[in-house]
Amino acid sequence: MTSERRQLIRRLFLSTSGFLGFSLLAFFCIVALCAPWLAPPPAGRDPYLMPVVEWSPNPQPPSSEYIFGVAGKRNIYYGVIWGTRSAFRVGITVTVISTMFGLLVGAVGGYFGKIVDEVLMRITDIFLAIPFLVAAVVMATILGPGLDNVIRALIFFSWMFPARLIRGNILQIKEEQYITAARSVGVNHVGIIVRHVLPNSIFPVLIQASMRMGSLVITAAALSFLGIGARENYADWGGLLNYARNWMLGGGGEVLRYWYMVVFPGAAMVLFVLAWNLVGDALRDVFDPRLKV
Amino acid sequence: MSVMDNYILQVHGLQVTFTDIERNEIHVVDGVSFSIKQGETLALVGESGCGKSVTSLALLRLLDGNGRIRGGNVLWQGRDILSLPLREVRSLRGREIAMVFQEPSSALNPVYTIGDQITESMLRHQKVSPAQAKKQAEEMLRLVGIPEPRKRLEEYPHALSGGMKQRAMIAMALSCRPRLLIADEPTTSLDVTIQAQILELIKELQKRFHMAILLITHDLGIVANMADRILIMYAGKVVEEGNKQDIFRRAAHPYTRGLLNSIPRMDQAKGTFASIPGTVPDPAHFPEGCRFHNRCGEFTETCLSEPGKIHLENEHFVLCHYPLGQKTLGCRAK
Amino acid sequence: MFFYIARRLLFLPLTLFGISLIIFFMFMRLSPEQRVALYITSPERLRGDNVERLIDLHGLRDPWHIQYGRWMGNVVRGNLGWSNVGKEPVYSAIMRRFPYTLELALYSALPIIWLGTWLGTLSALYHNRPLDHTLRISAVVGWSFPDFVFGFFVLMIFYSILGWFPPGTLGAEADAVVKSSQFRSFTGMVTIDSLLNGRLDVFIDTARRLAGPVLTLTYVGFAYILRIARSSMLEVLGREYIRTARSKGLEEKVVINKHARRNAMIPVATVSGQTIIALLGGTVIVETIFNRVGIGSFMATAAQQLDFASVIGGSLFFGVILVLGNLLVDVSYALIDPRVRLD
Amino acid sequence: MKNLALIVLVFFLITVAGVAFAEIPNPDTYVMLTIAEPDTLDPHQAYDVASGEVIQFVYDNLIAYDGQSLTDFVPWLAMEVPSLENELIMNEATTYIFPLREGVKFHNGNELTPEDVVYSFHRGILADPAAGPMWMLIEAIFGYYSLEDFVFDKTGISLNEALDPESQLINEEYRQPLIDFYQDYIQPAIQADGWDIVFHLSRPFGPFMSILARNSSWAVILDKDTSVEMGCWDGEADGWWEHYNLRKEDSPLYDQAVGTGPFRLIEWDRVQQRVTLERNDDFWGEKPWISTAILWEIEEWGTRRAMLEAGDADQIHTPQQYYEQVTDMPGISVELGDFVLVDSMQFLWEVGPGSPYLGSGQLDGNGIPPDFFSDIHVRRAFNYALDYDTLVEHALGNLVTRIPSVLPVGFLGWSEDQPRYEFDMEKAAEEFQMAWDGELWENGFTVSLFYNIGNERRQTTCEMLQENIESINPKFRVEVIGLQWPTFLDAYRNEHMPAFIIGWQADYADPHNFISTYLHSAGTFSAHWGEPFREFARENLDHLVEQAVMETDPSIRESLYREVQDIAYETAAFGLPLFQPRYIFTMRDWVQGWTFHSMRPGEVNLDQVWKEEN
Repeated sequence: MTSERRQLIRRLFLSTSGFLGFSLLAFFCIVALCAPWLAPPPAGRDPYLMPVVEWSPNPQPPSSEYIFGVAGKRNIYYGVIWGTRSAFRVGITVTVISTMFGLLVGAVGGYFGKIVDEVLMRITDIFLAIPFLVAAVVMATILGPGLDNVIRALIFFSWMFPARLIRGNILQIKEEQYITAARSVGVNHVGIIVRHVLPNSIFPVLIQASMRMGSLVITAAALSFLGIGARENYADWGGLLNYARNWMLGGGGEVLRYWYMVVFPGAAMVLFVLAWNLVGDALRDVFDPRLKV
Repeated sequence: MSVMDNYILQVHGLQVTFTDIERNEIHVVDGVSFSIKQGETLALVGESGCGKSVTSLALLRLLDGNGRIRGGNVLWQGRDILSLPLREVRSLRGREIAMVFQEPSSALNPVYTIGDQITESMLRHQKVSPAQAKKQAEEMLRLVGIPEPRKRLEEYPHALSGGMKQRAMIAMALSCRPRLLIADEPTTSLDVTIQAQILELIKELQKRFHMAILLITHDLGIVANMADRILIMYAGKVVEEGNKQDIFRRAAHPYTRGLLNSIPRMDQAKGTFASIPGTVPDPAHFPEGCRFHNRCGEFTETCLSEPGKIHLENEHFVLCHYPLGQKTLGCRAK
Repeated sequence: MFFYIARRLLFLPLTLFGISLIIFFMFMRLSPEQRVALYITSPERLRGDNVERLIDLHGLRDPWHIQYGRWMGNVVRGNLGWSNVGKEPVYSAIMRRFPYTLELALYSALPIIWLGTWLGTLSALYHNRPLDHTLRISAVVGWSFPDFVFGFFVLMIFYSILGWFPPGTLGAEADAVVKSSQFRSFTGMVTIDSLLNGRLDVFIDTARRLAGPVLTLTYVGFAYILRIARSSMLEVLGREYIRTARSKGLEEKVVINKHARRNAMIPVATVSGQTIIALLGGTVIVETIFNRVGIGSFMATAAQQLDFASVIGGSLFFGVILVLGNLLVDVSYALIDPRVRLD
Repeated sequence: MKNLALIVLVFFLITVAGVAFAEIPNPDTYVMLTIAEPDTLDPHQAYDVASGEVIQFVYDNLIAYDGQSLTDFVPWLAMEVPSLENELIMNEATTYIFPLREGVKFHNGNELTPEDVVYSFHRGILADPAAGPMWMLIEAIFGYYSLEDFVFDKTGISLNEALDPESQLINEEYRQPLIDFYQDYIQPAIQADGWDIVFHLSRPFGPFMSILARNSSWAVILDKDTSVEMGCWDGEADGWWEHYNLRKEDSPLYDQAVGTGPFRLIEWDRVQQRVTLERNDDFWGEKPWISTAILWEIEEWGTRRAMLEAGDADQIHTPQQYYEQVTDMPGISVELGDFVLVDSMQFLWEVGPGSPYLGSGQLDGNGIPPDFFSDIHVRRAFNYALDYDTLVEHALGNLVTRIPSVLPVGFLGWSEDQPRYEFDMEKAAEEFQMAWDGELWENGFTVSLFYNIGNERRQTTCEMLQENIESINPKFRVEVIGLQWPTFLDAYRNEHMPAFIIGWQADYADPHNFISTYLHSAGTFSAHWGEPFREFARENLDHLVEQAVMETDPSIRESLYREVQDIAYETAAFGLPLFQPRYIFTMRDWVQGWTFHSMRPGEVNLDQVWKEEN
C-alpha cells in the first residue's frame, strides 16, 4: 500500500502537467511568502492596501522604478506581488471551508441515508438551483465590499459541490464489505465515517478541490470586475484587472497603449489558475480509478 | 522442434513487454513457445498475472496501450502474424481466429443490440446482406441455446443474464466459423452450474465446427474436463508442457504440483491456490534464475541460475532444475 | 419514468420556495435605508423626509413576515412585482431578455460541445503524444482565462482593430426592422426570426454582434468538454468491448467511431446538457462586456442595485430553468444509455 | 476539419460584407451613448439627468435660458418673459404672468391651450411623488416642502394616513376637506386668464423663474386631453388624491410622452436600453437638423469608446479619469464644460449614535469622539491641510474649477475674491495644536474619510488629504474608505460618517439651491450635520438664508449671500469646499453646432446639432 502510494506520488510529480503545475504553485508560494521583501510596504500601513506612488490618474508604462508600470496611482508590481497572497487566501479559505462543510453535509447525508439524506439533498438542490455568480453577486453586494465578504459569499454558495461528491462516494463505499464489517464489530457512526469512509473518498474530493481552486479565484475576480470584490486599492489581481478594464481598449489611436495594465495582473492570474488546474489534472490522471490505462 | 503439418498455430519465443510510468520495460511474457493442432484443445494454465492473457492477446496483436511484442513469431498456417500487415491480421481476426473473453458483461458493447454485434463480424468477413446476416445470427443464437433468439437479437446486453451473455459472446465468436477459438477464462465469472453448461456447449460446438481451442484458465478442474494438452505458465514463462495425462499424473514442476494439490473437485465451489505459499511476483521484479524459486519447496542455490528446458517424455517438457518424481530422462533441451 | 418525472416536478415548488426564502433573508440583512437606495439615485433626492416617505411607500420597514407575505401574495396572484432595473414588470423584464441569453447560450454551446468533443476525442486517440499534450495544455490555458480578460481581447482585436464584431445586440437600423410591423417574431431569437422573415441584413447584423461573445464563451468553455470527452474516450478505449470489437477484425475506424465513440459520448452528452444550463446562468460577464441584452447582465445589475423584486424573480426563473433543464438532461441520459432506468 | 474551415470562411465573408465604409454613417441620425436610461418619462416624477435629457426635447417649458446665461431668459411657450419692467411681475413679485403662445400643436395634433398649462402645474403639484422634484414648485409657490406638509397645515389631514395603499380614502370624512383644499389653495395659485397664465406666489421667491425655465422637467407643459385619456388625473377636484404619490410605474406617463417639443418620442426600449426620438416636423420653433436621435445606455466605458472610434456613435459620455484616452484620438474632438455641480467634504459636527466608524470613539489616538468636528480648529486644520494646487494640477489634471464656498462659478453671490483657506501646513499644525485644548495634538486621532465607490476624483481627494494630514503628526491616522451607494446612503441617513465627500447638482440656477442645502439648519445636507451645527445655524445663518430667498432685488440678495458665506468661512462651517468638476464631451469631429449649457440635463443639444465633415 505505502509503496503503491509512493509510486502514485512519484507519478504525480513526474507527469508533465503535474510537474508544471507544482512548479508554478511553488513559485507563487515563494512570491507570497517573500512579499514583504519583494515589495516592501510603507511602514505602519496595512500592506494589503496599495500605497499611492503617483498623483496622476493616468497609467504610466513600465519604467526602471516601476517595472510593471503604474495604474490608478498604484505600483502594479506591488499589487501583483501582494495580490498573490490575496489569491491564496481566497482560494484556500473558500476551498477548505466549503469542502469541510460539504464533507460534513455529504457525509452525514450519505452515511445516514433516508430522511436525513433526503432533507439535506433537497437543501443542496435549492442552493444549486441559484446561479452561482448571481448568488455570489447578491451576497457580496449585501455584505459590502471586502475580500472577507467575497470569501463568505463564495463559501455560502459553493459547499454543495463537495457535498454531492462526498455523498455519492459514500453511498458507493457504504455497500462495500469492510463497512459492514466495521459495523458488525460495533464501531460507532462517527468512527466509521472518519476511519473508513472519508479516507476512501478523499482523493476525488482533493481533485475536485484543486480544480475548484482555480475557478474560485476567477469568480472572485469576476466579482471584483462587477465592482463588488475586494475594497478599492486592495492588493488583489481582480481589482487590478477591474481597474484595467476601462483602459483595456487603449487610448488615442493606439489599441495597445495600456497593455501593461492587463498583461501583468492578467498573466499572474492566468498562471495561478493554470497551476491549480494542472495540478488537478495530474491528480486526476493519477488517482482516478476509471482511468487506469 | 520439428514443424508438423497438422499444427495450425505455432508460437516461437514470444516476447511481450510493457512500459511503466518511469519508462522501464517490463517483460511480461518471456520466450513463450507452443503449438496447437487442428481440432485439439490446448489449455494455458497459470495464476492471474502470469502472462497467459497477454500471450493470447499477443497472438492476434490485440495488445493495447503500452504493450509491445518484442520478439518471436506466431505462425498461422505458415504465415507469421507478427509480421503481416495489420490489414491482413484484421481479416484473420474473427474469421479464422476468434476470441471469447472472461467477462461477458464488459466484453459486450452495452449500447448496441446483441444482433448488431453478432452480424457485425459476418458483415465484415462474409459477403452477406444484412438480412441474411441477421438470419444467420438468429441461427447462431439458437445453436448456442438461447431461447427466443429472434427477440434476443433486438435486445441490449444488459437485458441478458450472465450465462446468456456468454452464450451470445460465443455465438458472436463462432459466427464466421473460425478454425481457432481463443477462450480466455470463458466461465470464470459465471455460476458453477452455468459454467458446466457453457463448457459443454463449447465442447459440442468444437466438435461441430472442427475447430481448435486455446483455453486460458487458472482452473485445473476445467482443464481436466476440456483439455487435450496443457501448458503451465508461471511469471511469463512456460514452465511445463504436456498432454493431459502426463501433466495430471506425472507433473514434474513443483509449481504444477502445487496447482494440482489445490485442485477442487467439480462439485465444489471455485478453488484457490492456497497450498502454494506467496503470490505471483510483480512482473517488474521477477526473481533471478528460476522464477519460482522464492515460493518453491525444493529451493537450492542452483535455482538462482536460469533453469533449462528438460524433455521428459513424449511431448512433456519442464523448465526446472529439479523436476519432481522424475529421473532426468531426456537430455537438456537447449 | 413517469413516476420519476412526477416526483422531480413535485419538488419544483419546494425548491422555488427555498430559493425565495434564501434570497429574501439575504435582503433582510439590509437596512431599509440600504434597500431604498434603489430609488434614491442622487443626493438631490435626499431632501427632507424623502427617504422615510419612500421606505413607507414600499413598505420596507414592515416586519419580515409582512414583507414576505406581501410578496408571496402578489406572486400567487401572478404578479412578480416591478423591476426597477428593467424598468418594467419583473415577469416581462425576464421574458423579453431571456431569448437573447438563450440565443447566446445555444450558439456558444454548439462550438463548445463540438470543439470539445472533437478535440477531446483526438486527444484521447493520441494519448500521451505531442498532440495530446498540446491540446490539453491549450484547453487548460483557455479554461484558466477569466472570461472578462479574454472578452476584452476579442473586443480589442475584432472590433477596435478589425472592425468585424461590434458590441451590442442589434444595430439601430436592424433594430428598426425588427420592430417594424412587417417583421414577424417567431421565436424571439433574432438570428432565427430574421432568416424566417428573409431579412439577411438583420441576420448579418445580429450574427456579427453574436460572434464576439460566442468566441469568448467558446474559448473559456470548451476545455471542460474536452477534458470530459478525453477521459471518457480514454476510459472507453480501455474497455473490454473495444478489444472484443477488434478481435472481430473490425477496422480501427469502425472500432473508434462506432464502438468507442457512442459509449464515450454518454458522459459528454450529460455534461453538454449541464453546460447549456450553466451557460444560461453564466453569461453575466460576457453580456456586460459586449453590452448585450440578456438575463445575465440584467440579474447582475439588479443584484448590484439591490433590486429585490428583480433578483428574487430572476432567481426563481433560473430555478425553474435549472430544475427542468436537469430533468431533461437526466431523461435524455436514460434515452441515450440503454442501461439507465429512471425510477 | 473541412467543416470548420468552411464555417470560418462563411463567417469571415458575412463579417467583412457587413462592415460599412461610408464616411459619415447615417448623416441624419445622432447616436449619443450615455450611462443611464431614463428613470421615468413622467415629467413630474423625473428627477434624474437621463430622464430630463429626453423630457427636455419632447416637452416644452414656458421660458428658456438665453444662450449660455444662467440669469437671462428668452420666451419659449410663453410669448414674453415676465419682469418688473414689462409689468408681468406684479404685487411685490408675488404675481407672475406668462402670455401663452398660440398655434402650438402637440405631437398628436392637439392644440396647446391655457387649460393645458394650468392642468400641467396642478397635476404636478398634486402628484408630488416621494423623492420627486415637485417640492421645488411647492416651495416656490406655497412655501412648503411637500404637499403632505401643505395639506396637513391647512386641513389637519395627514395624507399618508388618510390614504390606503390603493390611494383610496380610508375615511369618507376626509373627502370634502381635500376637495376644498384643492379649490381653496391650488386652483387659485395657478390660473388662466384668457391666454395669460397667472401664478400667485404666497410670498416673493427669488429663484422662481429659474425653476420654470427650460430643462426643468417639472415645469413642462402636458396635453390635458391626452393625459386624461391615458388615465392621469382628470382635472376634477374630487378624487385628486388618487393620483397622489404614485409609484413611478403606476403613472400613465411612465413610458409615454406627448409634448410640443422639437422631437417626438418614438420608443423607449427598455430591453436595449435605448430611447429613440424623431424630429417633430410640425415644431413651432426652429426645427432640428437631424431626423433621428438615439440615446443609448452603454455602461461599459471601453465599449462606448470603441463604438465612438468605429464611428458607430457620434458622442459618448466620458468619465473624467479617461480624459487621456480621448485627447489624441484621430477623428474625435473633445469639448470641456462645467455643469452646475459642486463637490465638497462635509463634516458632521456630531456623529449619530451607533456609528461603526469612530474607532475607539475617544480622542486616544485610535479613534475620534462623535463631536470631533464641532471644534472649529479641527475644521480649519482640515481646510488648511489640503494641498489643493497639487491635487488639481497633478492628480486631477486641471479638470476641476476651484470654488471658495459651495456656490458654483457665476452664480449670484459667487465671487473670485471670496476668502478661502489656502494650503498651509504650518497653519494646519497650529490649528491642530489648538484643537481640543491640545489634547488632540497630544494623543493623535484616527479618522475615516468616506467617498462613494466609483468616483475616482473624490477618492483621490481623500487620499491626498490623508497624505497631508498624516505628515503633520505621526499620531494622526487617516483612513480612506469607499462605500457602495446603498451603504453610503444608509450611513449618511444615520449620520454615521464623520467626514465624507459628496456632490450637489443644481436643481435650478439659483444660489438658494446651494446655500439652503448646505447652510440652513433644515438643509438637505446640513440638517444631518448634528445638533451642534443646527444650533449654530439657527443662531447665525437661518435668518440670512430665509431673508435672501424672499428678496427680489438681486443686489440685496447678493450681499446677503456674501454675508452668509463669510460667516461660514470664518467658522469653516461649509466643511471643506472643493470644486466644480469639469465634464468632458467627446464627439466625432463631424458633429457641428454642439454647444454647452451648464444647466442642461444630458450632454447634447439635439435640437441644434448636425453632422458634416469639416
